[in-house]
Amino acid sequence: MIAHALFFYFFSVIAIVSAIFVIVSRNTVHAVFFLILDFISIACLFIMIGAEFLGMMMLIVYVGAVAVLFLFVVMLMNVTEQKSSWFRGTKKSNHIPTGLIVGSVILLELIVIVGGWKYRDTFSETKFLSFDKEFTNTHAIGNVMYTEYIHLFQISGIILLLAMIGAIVLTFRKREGVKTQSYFKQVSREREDSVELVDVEFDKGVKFDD
Amino acid sequence: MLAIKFLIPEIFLSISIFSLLMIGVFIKNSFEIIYRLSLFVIILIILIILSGDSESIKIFSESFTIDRFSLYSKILILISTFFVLLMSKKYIVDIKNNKFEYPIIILLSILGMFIMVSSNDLILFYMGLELQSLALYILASIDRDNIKSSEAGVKYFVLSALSSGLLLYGCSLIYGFTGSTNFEEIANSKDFNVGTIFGMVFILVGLAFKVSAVPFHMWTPDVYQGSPTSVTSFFSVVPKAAGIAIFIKFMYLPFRDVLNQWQYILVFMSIASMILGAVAAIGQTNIKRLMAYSSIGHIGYAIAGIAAGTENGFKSTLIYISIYIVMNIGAFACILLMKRDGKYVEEIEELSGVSKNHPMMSFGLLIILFSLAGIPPLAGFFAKFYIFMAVIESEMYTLAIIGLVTTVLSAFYYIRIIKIMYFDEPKKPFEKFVDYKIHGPIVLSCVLLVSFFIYPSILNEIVSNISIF
Amino acid sequence: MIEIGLGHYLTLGAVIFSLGTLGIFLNRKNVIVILMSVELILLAVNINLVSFSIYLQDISGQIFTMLILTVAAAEAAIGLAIIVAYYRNKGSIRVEEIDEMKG
Amino acid sequence: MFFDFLLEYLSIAIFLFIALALSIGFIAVNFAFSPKNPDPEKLSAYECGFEAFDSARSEFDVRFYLVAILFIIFDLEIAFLFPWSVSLGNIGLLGFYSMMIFLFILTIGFIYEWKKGALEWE
Repeated sequence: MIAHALFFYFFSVIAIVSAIFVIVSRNTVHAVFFLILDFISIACLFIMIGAEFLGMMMLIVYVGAVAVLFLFVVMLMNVTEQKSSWFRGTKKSNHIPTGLIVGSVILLELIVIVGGWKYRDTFSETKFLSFDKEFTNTHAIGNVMYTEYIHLFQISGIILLLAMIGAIVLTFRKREGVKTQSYFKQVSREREDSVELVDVEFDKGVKFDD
Repeated sequence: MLAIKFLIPEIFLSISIFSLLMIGVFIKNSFEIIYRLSLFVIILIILIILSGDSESIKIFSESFTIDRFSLYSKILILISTFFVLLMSKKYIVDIKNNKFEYPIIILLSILGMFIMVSSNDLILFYMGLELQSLALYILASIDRDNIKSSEAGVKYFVLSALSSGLLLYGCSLIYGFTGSTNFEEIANSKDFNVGTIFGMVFILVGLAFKVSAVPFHMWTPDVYQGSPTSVTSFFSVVPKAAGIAIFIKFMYLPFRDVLNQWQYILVFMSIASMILGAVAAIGQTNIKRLMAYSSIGHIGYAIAGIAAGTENGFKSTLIYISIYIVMNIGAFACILLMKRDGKYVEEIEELSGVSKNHPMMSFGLLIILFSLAGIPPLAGFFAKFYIFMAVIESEMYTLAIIGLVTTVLSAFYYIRIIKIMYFDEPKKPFEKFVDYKIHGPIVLSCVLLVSFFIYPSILNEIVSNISIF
Repeated sequence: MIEIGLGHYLTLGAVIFSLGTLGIFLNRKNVIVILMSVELILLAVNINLVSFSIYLQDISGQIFTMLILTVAAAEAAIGLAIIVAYYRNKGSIRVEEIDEMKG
Repeated sequence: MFFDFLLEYLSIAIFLFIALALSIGFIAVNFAFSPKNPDPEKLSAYECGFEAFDSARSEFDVRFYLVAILFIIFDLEIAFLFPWSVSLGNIGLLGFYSMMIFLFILTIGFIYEWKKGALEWE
């Protein structure tokens, strides 16, 4: 019981504080870092309360992909509002970079969650939680996702397709006049269509490229 | 596996989207062929739906309904998409936006609307809504080299994503407090506590955003003005039809027992939309912006019908939205004719004296504007008439009176346009061209609007067979 | 305080939800932060759904969460694409400069 | 139980511990014993003798972004494959084909992206 309370407060306080920092931090890169921290905290909570698969998926999808996408776009537009990223200011007190703070908190969270795994079973003493030990969370999702909820699953595929189309329609530009090496063309060249034997008449020469 | 039989329209639509995408990407300069094929696909789906039987059935553990209500909404969506796509071709080509993805994205958005209007479950509803909205975000900013279009995209995206978030939060509360995502089961869970009411309010806010009802309308004028006109005409009809349909479904299915809770919210939204639509449109100079305020006002009337809370109420809303679609398609077809010196113009001033040079077009626009203003005996009058009947039936006299007053007020700015068209100094004529793809919808819309009073019972008959329960 | 139940998780969700909403309205800086606030709102929704799903012993809440994750990723992709397109035209993504249209 | 968990990963844990200790140790030793005489000239950027013209973080190409989007989508695909592979035994033929349709839809998108040339690095 106490273990559950401790874990809950630990992760949720970090989540709330980092959510505050997401909306107030002046530097967009820092905001993305805090967003990552927020997602990791909530993912840890999910893992502890028995939704392991979703917690992991949150790490994969949000931290692994969406946050990276955010960082890419921030870089693309150069909207960060400070000159040098790592060492700000000249005074020694300002030397602690945000990335380091976020990184250490994430490390701390991971230590807590790995170390605290053995207390997880005591969580189910609370009325709120009860895990089925034989039947993992991933199984439970897999058993219904592809049969009972097949329509939702396919629609999500179509949504992803739409996202691809949209991203290309809105941002992709074909560059004209760029000279590139095409391996395929290079390899499939035949002797017949590239070499020509010409009988050169005396004193006339050969004319190229007409 | 029996389910597939009932899903033929959706499956056919998805398969044709995939094939069109492949055809489009493998053939060079494929806009023309994809455009024609997608019109063809739309007609085919209309035929498929009409030839199928219209029994009510629920599939996928009761999460997907096929009934007269959803079929009617689908037909409405398809027909309006067909005409919008038909008339916007010249415009798309003229502004050099003839990417083959354009019709495909429109098809994807109507797939989302199909799912949305058929949904009987919060999860399915959300997926349909998102499929629709994601496609609409792309459409709003499809003219990506135009700063206005991309700005419209940003505004629409930010506000719409916020509203999806609010709606979703409401869905999560409803799911938690009733223990189910199914509409029927939500309706049957008798203990509607504070959590559920909160969830309902959040869902209402999200829905109001999507149909642009006051006080969640702020995106509408900017998005209408900024998007390419072809997209604006799509925005002003098709998502409105789908949005109103799902609005009705939410109010009459999961929340039918808490009528007293949502009725006043809806009355407020309706009154505010009608007033804003009438007042804010007066000072507008851009015709697309004016149409945005006009659509806000019309949505106010449509919501008034839902707010009545009776069977006649939602039926009058269905009639209203059908007639609204006819009027708006005609109006936007006229706007698509406003081309001078190779450029499309959008200011109302440009219409001055247009009756001298283009008597037919201005006569058509005259009929459509009169109908939008609700002047008898045009169809727009009947649409408002049914709404007021339903409202008075449920003894909401204040709403009816305010509706009448705003009708008179809003007639002012429609008539102002007519005055500009007929009595102001003529300007240089617009480019003259005859394109049945644009003139056809105008003529059709005018004929429907004028002749509606002869047989109003045809539409009434169709609508009266619809029931949600 | 010690006995952690559904209410605690819902409160956490509500706090993050309101922070996300606040972020959208307070933000005057750039549009990307608004997008991040939307992600915060979706995160709050996920917290709600997962805790309800565990409380009710009903898997459909978790399925919903998984689909929301998918949709959120697609939404982020499209939203950022729109922002990139806007940035190319305007050269800035400051919120107060999004004012090409007025009336 | 916790000890079992640790024993299983003992070798990796030791390896990780040594790696961490060594890397932190080297940095710490460096930090402790290196001479520190800060000077504004020493801290300023050296760029062919000029002051730095620009921020080091320059804008980069939009194609990175397109690749990232593709990455997200296939990331999600893999996330959906996990529960599918875990419970493939229970969900029968319908579950199998359901995933095939899903993969088919994403493959359509992939072909589209490929033919559009969005993956080419010119």
